[in-house]
Amino acid sequence: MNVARTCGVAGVVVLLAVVSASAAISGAPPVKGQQPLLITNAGQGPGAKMSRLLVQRTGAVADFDYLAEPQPADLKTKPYKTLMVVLGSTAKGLGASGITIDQEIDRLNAMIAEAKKLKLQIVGVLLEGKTRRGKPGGADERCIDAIAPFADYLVVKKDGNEDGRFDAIAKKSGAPLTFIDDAMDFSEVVKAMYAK
Amino acid sequence: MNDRALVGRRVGLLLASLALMVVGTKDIRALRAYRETVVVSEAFTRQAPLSTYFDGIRGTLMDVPVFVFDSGVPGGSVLILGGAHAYEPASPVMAYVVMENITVTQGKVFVIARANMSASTLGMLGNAYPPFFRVKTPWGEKTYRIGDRETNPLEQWPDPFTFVHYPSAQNLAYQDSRNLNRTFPGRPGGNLTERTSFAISELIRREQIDMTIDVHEASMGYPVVSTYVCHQRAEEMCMMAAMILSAEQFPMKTETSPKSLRGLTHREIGDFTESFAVLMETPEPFIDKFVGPMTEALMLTGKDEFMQTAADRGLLYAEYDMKTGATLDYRVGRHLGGAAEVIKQMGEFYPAKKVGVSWPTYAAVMEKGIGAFLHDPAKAAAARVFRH
Amino acid sequence: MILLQELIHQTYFVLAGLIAVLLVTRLFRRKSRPGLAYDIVYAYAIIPFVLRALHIK
Amino acid sequence: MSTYAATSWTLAAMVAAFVLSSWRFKSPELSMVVTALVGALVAGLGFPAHLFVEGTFTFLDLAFIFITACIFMNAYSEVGAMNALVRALVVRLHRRKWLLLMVLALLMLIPGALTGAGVVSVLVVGGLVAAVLRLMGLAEDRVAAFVFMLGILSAVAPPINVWAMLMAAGANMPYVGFDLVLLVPVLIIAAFTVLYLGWGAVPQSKEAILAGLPPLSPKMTWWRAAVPLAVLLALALGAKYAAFTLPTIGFPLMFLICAATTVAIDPVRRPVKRWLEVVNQTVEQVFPLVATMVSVGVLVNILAATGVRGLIAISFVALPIIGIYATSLFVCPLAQGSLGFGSAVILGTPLIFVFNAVGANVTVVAAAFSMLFALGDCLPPSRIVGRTAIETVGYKGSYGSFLKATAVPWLVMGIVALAMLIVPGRAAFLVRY
Repeated sequence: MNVARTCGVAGVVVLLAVVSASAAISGAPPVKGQQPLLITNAGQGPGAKMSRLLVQRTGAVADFDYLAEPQPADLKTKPYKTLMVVLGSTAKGLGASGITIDQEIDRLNAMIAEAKKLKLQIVGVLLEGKTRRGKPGGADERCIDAIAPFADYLVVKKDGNEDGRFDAIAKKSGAPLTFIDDAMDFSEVVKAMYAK
Repeated sequence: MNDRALVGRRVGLLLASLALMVVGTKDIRALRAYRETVVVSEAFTRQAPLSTYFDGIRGTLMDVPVFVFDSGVPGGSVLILGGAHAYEPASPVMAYVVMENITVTQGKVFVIARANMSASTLGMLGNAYPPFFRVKTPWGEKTYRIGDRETNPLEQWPDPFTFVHYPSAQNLAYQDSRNLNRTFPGRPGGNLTERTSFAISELIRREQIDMTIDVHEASMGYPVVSTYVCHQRAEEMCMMAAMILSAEQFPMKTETSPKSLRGLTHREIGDFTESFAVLMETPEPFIDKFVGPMTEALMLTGKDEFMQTAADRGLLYAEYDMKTGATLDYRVGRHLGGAAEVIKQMGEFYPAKKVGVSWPTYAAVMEKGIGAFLHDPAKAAAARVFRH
Repeated sequence: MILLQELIHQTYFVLAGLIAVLLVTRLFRRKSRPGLAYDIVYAYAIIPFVLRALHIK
Repeated sequence: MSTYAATSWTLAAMVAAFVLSSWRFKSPELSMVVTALVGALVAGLGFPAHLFVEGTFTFLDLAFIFITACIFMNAYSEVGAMNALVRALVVRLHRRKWLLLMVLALLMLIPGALTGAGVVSVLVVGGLVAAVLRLMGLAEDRVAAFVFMLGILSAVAPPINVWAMLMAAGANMPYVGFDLVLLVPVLIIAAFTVLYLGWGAVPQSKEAILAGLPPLSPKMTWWRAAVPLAVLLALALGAKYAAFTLPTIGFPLMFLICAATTVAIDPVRRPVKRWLEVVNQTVEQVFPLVATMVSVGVLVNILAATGVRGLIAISFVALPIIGIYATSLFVCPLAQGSLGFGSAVILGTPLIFVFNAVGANVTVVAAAFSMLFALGDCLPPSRIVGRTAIETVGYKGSYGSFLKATAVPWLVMGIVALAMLIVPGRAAFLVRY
């Protein structure tokens, strides 16, 4: 199965190359990323796993992990240098089948406090754009509040910034802000971040 | 009024009521009796009743045909499950367009177009749905049924007062006992809907189906519209497919099936079979409760003023413009494109499970309309025409 | 179990028919609400019971 | 003409038709159907025979439940079991007025809690409760108000709350986690209702009360009286907790089994003819309810077909959240009055998504809306629980005087529901999965 999987991955890399030929990145140039990299999410949406998939397929990052719900202690299990937090709550599963957003925000606050203490580079990513934007007070917006103002670098799918929210956050925090047209373009950002 | 006149009046009213029953059930009887026709493509190899896989539904309306399109070349297998919810018409129509146009070069494709046949013979209670809709084709009109979400009480009645899902014992609404997408993985000794789910699960197990694609439509006020919902084993394929579709064809989201919402195909087929379980939702204004008059035109075009208000107030989870609406072509096109991409991704991730398959693309359907891809049963070879 | 369930299923159709019969007899022989308005209401209220009993809807 | 203009015009015509026909026919059922037909005509649908016939099926299962529940209870009264229970309650708890009232309130909550229909509570135990309340010195209007309030509270109470269930089904969320968040407010409001309506009531002497009751039928012992109720409880609990080993019986058949049990425990062995009379009387008694279910189904179907349903829904759902807070105490009950349980599907489900979008705990929100909808069960056109309460209790005063007696507990329930809606986070601790 591993051989098969490798072949599959190779195929997708070719496809990615074709798609990325028309990639569109704008705003601030990508900042330098560090390793080991920990990829996680805010809100349990699918974005972090999508990012993991893209990071994996670029082949640019040798040492990275993915954790769905890291607690502060998890940030110390390895000498991580960069924490990539993909923003966005899950839309599937309301009530008993969904997440409790209050608990999730508490976890995120604790995680960010620990990351700051450990002086990790925090990269906030809104990979799915306006799909994971919502009304004030909604789960998506609260996740953004919990992470984005503390990020050292922000990558946002352009249609997620139609109201200028990320411009305002970046202006206040001074974090560079890079825009991508499509989620697929994130591969190019990762390649640039981790170019040797 | 004397007694005789009184009796006469009451008899008269009773007769009027009977007359109303006769006139008022014309469409109801027609909906129950009407059978759709499908002209299968040359890739068709065989069909078998669903009861082949579980005898417990034999002789019932749920014993629907399973159509097989087998290339004969080793590869993966896919099941397209249409019509689990019969009030979501783009779902069976997508399955029909597939059946009429499919070519298979590797692996095999199974299609069930009307997974809940019973539901498709029932008008949606309290929702005033028209019983039929017609699709224009170059050779005339093709008529399809619009059914209900749930199994017809003529086949399954009464409901329990709360539906207890098997085997999780999770409580769901009482009418979900007739909802095919709440009764998976099914129960061999259960109600008819549960037995149908079990039969489909058995088909998936026995035929070793690699990927099951359950085709649905969603109201636009539902956050999971325009989305793949995938079992966690299939999530990476869905994510990749969603990103590629969003970049190249149409906006598509992806969500992973929540582990504590039970009975749905994307959870239970993934848990109880080896198959990758994928469910697709497309935007269907007809299903929302805040739309205007319930007409066939609304179902076909999706153009609605109230829906525009909802869009303007930020209540919708998909792009909406009343001028373009959400046409049946668009919705069926999305499903055709969505299914093709996720199948392709399965082949990329697992080359041994590759299925070489093609059918009309999203772009082709948007350009020509689905009518261009539906064939005239009168001119087709009899062996390729099925009533359904 | 399936047989028992089918038996219950059919019992309900019989029940629908019995209720329809009861309503029709009340249309003609009731003691309360004798007016025209309720004659009309009785006449149409039987519709779903009759059609269900006949397996039409 | 725009859809807004056309549907507004249809709505206006339907309101006018309802007012006129209510005045002319004095039958809310017929008025609903006339309203539906006028709506169809104004909207250009002509005479919609298909929509009419199909609409009669919308709430058919509820009509079945009402008929069979009533058959059971009338049989139960016929054998003297009800009388035996009333006597037992009076003898044991006569001196403890508040305890007795609380026991009656709990008794009222059970049938509706199990079936999800407040009418069932009113029909099944409303008569018994009313008899005891009267003996405890409550005025007639208060007796009716008590039976009504506990009736709607029973429908809200867990385990079965049909509104919450329908909202959950529409929003694809499991019907899980609702038990406490429904039970606690229901008990608080029930306790308030008991205190408010029972205040100042002076019971007659025990002897006077017992003398006023029908004589106890010979051989009717408490255990005989308990058997049919025990069977009902066993069947209901079995359906929920042994769902995989028992076939689905459904409520109508359950009530008929209980009715048959009642006939079996009858110490007097009444002839079949007498039982037929009981059934016929029951059908006449329950007919307005059955007809209401049939008629409201027709109305709901036409509201959907003409787009008036959409107009009502979009006008409410598209309000800013603050507007929803401000109007829901009126809109939700009125929607329930005209749409029945359809209110939960038409307004409830979209509202779940609206509140979810602003991060509210949707389980609390659904619970709150279910309470707001329940309040509408005394409002026209259907006013289903209100009418049943009045008829079961035998209240002779005007409907308006009944509403007046109900007003305070009704408002308290509305305020509790609104509070849950406005600060759902405060009640979130009651949501246990």
